[in-house]
Amino acid sequence: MFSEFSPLEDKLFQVMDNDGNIVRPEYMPEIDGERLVKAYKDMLFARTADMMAVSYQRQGRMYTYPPNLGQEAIAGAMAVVMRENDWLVPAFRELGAWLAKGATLKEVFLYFMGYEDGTVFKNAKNILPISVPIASQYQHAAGLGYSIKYKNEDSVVYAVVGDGGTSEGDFSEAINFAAVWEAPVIFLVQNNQYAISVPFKMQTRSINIAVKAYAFGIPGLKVDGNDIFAMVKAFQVAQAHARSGKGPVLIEAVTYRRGAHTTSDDPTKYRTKEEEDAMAQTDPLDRLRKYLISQNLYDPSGEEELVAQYRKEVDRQFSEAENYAPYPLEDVFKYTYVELPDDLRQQQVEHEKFLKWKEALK
Amino acid sequence: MFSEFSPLEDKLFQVMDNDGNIVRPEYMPEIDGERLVKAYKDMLFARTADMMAVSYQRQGRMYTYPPNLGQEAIAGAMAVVMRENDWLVPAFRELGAWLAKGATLKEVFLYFMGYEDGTVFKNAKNILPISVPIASQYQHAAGLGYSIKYKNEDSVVYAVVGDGGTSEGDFSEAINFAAVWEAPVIFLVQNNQYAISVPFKMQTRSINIAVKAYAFGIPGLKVDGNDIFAMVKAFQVAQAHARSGKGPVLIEAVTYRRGAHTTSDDPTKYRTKEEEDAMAQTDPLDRLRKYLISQNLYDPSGEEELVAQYRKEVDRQFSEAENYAPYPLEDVFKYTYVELPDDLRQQQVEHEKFLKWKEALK
Amino acid sequence: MEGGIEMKVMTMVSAINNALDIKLAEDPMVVAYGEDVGVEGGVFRVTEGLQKKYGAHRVFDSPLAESAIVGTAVGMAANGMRPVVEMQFCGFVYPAYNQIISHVARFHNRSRGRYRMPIVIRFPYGGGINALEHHSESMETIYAHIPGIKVVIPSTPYDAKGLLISAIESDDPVIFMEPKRIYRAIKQEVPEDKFSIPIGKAKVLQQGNDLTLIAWGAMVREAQKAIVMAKKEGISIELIDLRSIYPIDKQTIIESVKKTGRAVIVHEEPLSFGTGAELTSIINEEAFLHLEAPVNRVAGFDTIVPLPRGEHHYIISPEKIYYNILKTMKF
Amino acid sequence: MEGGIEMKVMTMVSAINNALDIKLAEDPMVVAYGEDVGVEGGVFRVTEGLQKKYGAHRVFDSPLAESAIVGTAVGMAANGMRPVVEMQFCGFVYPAYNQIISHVARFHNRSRGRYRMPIVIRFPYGGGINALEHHSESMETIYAHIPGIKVVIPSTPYDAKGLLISAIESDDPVIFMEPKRIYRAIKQEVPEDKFSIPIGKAKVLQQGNDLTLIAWGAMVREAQKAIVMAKKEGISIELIDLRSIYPIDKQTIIESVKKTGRAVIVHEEPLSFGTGAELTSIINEEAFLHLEAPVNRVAGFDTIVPLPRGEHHYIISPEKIYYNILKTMKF
Ligand SMILES: Cc1ncc(C[n+]2csc(CCOP(=O)(O)OP(=O)(O)O)c2C)c(N)n1
Ligand SMILES: Cc1ncc(C[n+]2csc(CCOP(=O)(O)OP(=O)(O)O)c2C)c(N)n1
Ligand SMILES: [Mg+2]
Ligand SMILES: [Mg+2]
Repeated sequence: MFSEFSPLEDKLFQVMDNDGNIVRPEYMPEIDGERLVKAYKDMLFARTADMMAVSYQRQGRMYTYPPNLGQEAIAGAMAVVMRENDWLVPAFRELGAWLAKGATLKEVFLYFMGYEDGTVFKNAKNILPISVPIASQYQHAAGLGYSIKYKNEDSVVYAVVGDGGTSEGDFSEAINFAAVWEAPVIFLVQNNQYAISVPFKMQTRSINIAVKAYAFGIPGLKVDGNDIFAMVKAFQVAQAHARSGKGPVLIEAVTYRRGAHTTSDDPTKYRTKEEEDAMAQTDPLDRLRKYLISQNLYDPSGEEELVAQYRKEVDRQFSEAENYAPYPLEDVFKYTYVELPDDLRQQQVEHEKFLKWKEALK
Repeated sequence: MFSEFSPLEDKLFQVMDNDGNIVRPEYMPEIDGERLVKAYKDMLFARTADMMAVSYQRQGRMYTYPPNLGQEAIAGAMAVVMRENDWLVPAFRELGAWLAKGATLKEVFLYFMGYEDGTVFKNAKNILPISVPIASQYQHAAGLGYSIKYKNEDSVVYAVVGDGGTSEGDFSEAINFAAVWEAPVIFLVQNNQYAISVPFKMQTRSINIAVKAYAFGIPGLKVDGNDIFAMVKAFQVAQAHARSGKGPVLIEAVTYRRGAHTTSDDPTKYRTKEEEDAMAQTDPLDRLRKYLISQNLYDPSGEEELVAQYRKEVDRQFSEAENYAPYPLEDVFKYTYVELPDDLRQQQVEHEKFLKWKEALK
Repeated sequence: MEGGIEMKVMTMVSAINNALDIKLAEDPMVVAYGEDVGVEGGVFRVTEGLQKKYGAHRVFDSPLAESAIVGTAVGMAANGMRPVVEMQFCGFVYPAYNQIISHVARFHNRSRGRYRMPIVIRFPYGGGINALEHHSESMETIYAHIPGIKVVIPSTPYDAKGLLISAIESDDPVIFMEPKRIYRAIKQEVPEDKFSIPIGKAKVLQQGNDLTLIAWGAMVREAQKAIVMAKKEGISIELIDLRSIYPIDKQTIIESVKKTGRAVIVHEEPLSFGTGAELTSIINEEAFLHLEAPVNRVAGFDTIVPLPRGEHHYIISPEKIYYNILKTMKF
Repeated sequence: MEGGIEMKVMTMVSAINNALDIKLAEDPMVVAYGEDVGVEGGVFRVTEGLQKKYGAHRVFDSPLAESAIVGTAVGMAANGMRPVVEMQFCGFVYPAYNQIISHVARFHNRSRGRYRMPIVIRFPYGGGINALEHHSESMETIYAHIPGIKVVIPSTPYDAKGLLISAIESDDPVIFMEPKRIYRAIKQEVPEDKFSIPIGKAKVLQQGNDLTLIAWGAMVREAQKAIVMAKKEGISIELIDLRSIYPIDKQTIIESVKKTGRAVIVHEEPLSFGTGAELTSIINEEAFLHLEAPVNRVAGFDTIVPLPRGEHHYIISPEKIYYNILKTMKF
């Protein structure tokens, strides 16, 4: 497969077209109908939550939030292939993947409401916290990969970065280390065509991102990131490759960031409505829905009801997050070190003295 | 040429074999006989100086020095193609290239005797100082490339790094920037098979270094770095490419570091005598000498005399360096800023007071 | 109009934009670039409109790599240009730290004056805007401690313009830290024409006799609020806006402390090994016999800046400054 | 043998090697890697023989990239390992600065304790060995100022072993700076068995009444020489080896200065914004009323460390320390 869809010729690995037709049946992954409907519903839930997050933010009830609209199939596919003991090394725009790993929406909301508690993902196994410094997390993925081999574990690491992130030195260093170590890491690039306002073609002159794999002697695959079947298949092949000790794989998931970079961003400054409209035609949910309908797996007439139900659930978790305990002073100090230095303890004590004084002032 | 010698197939661009025979005459660069003899003599001079530097160091008359033995054809070729207004962005193992640019041996010795003065290369046009932090200088080359386009100059930048340096993030970032900017930079990698003790195959899993060009959408070429003709031709093609506005080129010069990493290093710890002996067969001076003799361009019987003469010249310049003025206190302070802060001036004054007191103590 | 000088109401954002505009117009060797600096005009709109005015060869977007942004500036400077680069946030300068310390700060020395590095590295810093992780920190010390660079922080639109013009004209590299919390919070009349403020000079914002209060950036405004509280108690405070973290204007500080005998320093960055420590040492060394109380550092905790919900614990309030003023007065 | 303890003469290099050996033997989660760490045993031979003994999966060479060396350690630590990584020289840590400040120091906090970062980042630092550019600097402040990490510097083989064992066992990340100038210069009897020295505790090397002298790393030996000079003049000096730059052992310092009333601090790193400034502040804050003279910082100039021929100007001599002791005594 890696050679058939060579990134050198800029081939795109696609299984399903924009109308939900299976164009490469020989690559259609085996996913049973129920699982597939679940995948669709997960994506729908993630989208519902994501869009509501944007409006919560607009209402001033959350801080800056990075919308996922249009990129949901990537996480949808991850949810299908990732095993419990596989590691997820996120960037910051993978709502669906976090949820798939076992994070709760409440946690995600907490994070974007400004609580570190929200990125602990307490009940999710083998997930790192959200990482903001672009591409730096790729290094952690390479190290995790080493540790998996070292400890003789069976996990695979899924590491996520954006197209912009491929320009950072950490991107290249990390893949190089993982390749030399033959570490089981799937380096995933969500190529959503923009790094904030900077379009992909200004980010690099390489014909695509998958071709960068040649720099590290590993396979690279350019995949239609809005085609859940292609993504599942690509992950499956990559996972088998990684688990068999052959080392990492680079997967470029071609997608489109339909929304703003974050809720603080205004994309009309740097792209046209025409482009946005055209790209909306490749929407991953629409495509999967069309497929499911064509296979009689899903009745779209229930979707409105479903979304209403999801909205309730999202709202419920949002409320829980909104009613979360206040952030105690103690938490500022408690986690900087495992072993709190005296000095720091004293800073807390001094601050508490000040607070008492301030209280007394009133 | 770039496609004929595709690094994807790990093709090596070679014009002359180890015995000095021209095996690809169609790629033989046009260099007139006199120039060629000069090139040989320059390489011989550089080698003489280099080997003497190692022994000066052993005598305790110089500090740590990185020998060039076995890598001289790369600089020899640069000397042929670099124009006065081309920029040289060195690492730290390019004695011949510095000399070609107009640096004096005396300066080089001064540098390795511990004087900053030795890396100013006063009379050399468009050369940056020696750069020690591996690969960081590639970024400067990309910036110079931008400035050349910006100022509408006709220069090309020659940037040098080692095989180890290709693992640093700066390597990738710099080429990516230069590629996006279509800047006239020749990114040269001296692949001498080792980064101190670490062999090339442990540095990266990519089949060679030239193939890394694909990550940036630029041409890459793997060249026999001990074949001056191949190097000259490769530089000529790259230079034409860069000057025509097509952007940077990546050239991997395959060579072998016949000596130690530096005078503090002991290569017997990590490689065999057999390997060293085998690689000695590819020696760039031997190959060029054989060619010159075969063409009746050079009489080897004069070589001993020539070397003796060179040794004298090296010794003369070394003496000059050894008798260089002491390093005044003032020089420690003078250059940290263009505009010396008061604070720093005061530190100097205070120190002078102390020195007076100390003098009086005696 | 004031004495023939055209004035315009500016925020710090527009004042910085204006300074860039003036220098881009005046000096063809000046370019400005960084992530989203061109088309978008920067995530804080500091470079808004400049690409349209000067072209994409002079004001432009770079790929996403801070080490390259700074490292390429070194190459440009070596060929006579004066790059002004933007790091998008304080927390994203670190990938460029090697280029800053190993080259920006050293090229002039290494080349014994042959190559100058008239580079300005601008970035928003500091807390108080409810931002994500890595967007709220203040770390002036890790730059000020590097020999070979200057570090400047304005506290008003006026100073931002005048100091940035000096920074761009400086033949030494300058780290220009912009207190993002007051990017748009302060509006001020600023001359439209070019003017400059020398780097290395603090400014006495208010004379006083009882205590010297030293602050910079967004903390100046907080210090001013504390002074109002102190005034009610009859405490007369001399307020110094440091403006230049390195070189430090020792003279202004020492003169003031010699007069008042007491000093309180306010900064957002963590307490330990912070700028307050250097100021305390300077005062200790040069005004020792005049000190009536220990120099008091009011600073960020030695913790990671909390995410927004916890940030109020971390942020220094006027009350906390006032509390420390009282503490120092009562010593 | 001393009271049943097997002793062996060690240099700092062999003591560090021995500490690594003990921890590699004891804890399968410990690995050691970095540039030339494996086959070569490190450019200073600190890890010599360890790859042979423990295998190339536990002690190994990495490709040449500092950010990756530290960044991969973060990933390993997240999966329960305890990586000890080597940066080849003090001047080559900077490419890893982003990983250190953004992740090594923050992962525990960011994950509210879920992930610990028991990482040790070791590297040789300091001047005096006639090295190339970037091989001679001391920059403890830029690490000590980062909330979330500890910074340790030994001054003897004994301390190097005991402190490194503590560092590897610490659940918090530790920057372990090795004064390369005395890597082999001091030979000392060191117990062969495992022992540890707590991080965060300074050591009073010598009691005295007139003045407190604080030093660390290679400067301790220079300080001792200065003390001999001072003794001839009848000055009784208390010498403190700081050992831990962060956390700082305030108590030991304050008690000493309260007794002596005078303090001189010696460090190789640049004066301004250096560790001396923090120590001065601590003394100023906690022993103000006991101070009979300003705290005196004897430190590197605020310049780039000169290449070898100029390094003697920069390096702090015992005479310079003595001169400053006299100056402080006479104040
Ligand atoms: C090291 C670093 N530099 C800059 C930023 C600011 N920043 C946040 S997101 C972003 C763009 C990222 O683009 P991309 O990698 O394509 O991911 P996307 O946002 O499209 O998912 C930038 C520049 C950052 N977070 N980290
Ligand atoms: C950033 C950085 N890390 C480490 C070093 C120490 N060091 C000096 S040379 C060297 C190996 C360089 O190998 P390579 O790039 O192949 O160049 P070569 O020495 O073979 O010419 C290393 C690790 C350095 N100078 N800079
Ligand atoms: Mg993107
Ligand atoms: Mg090499």
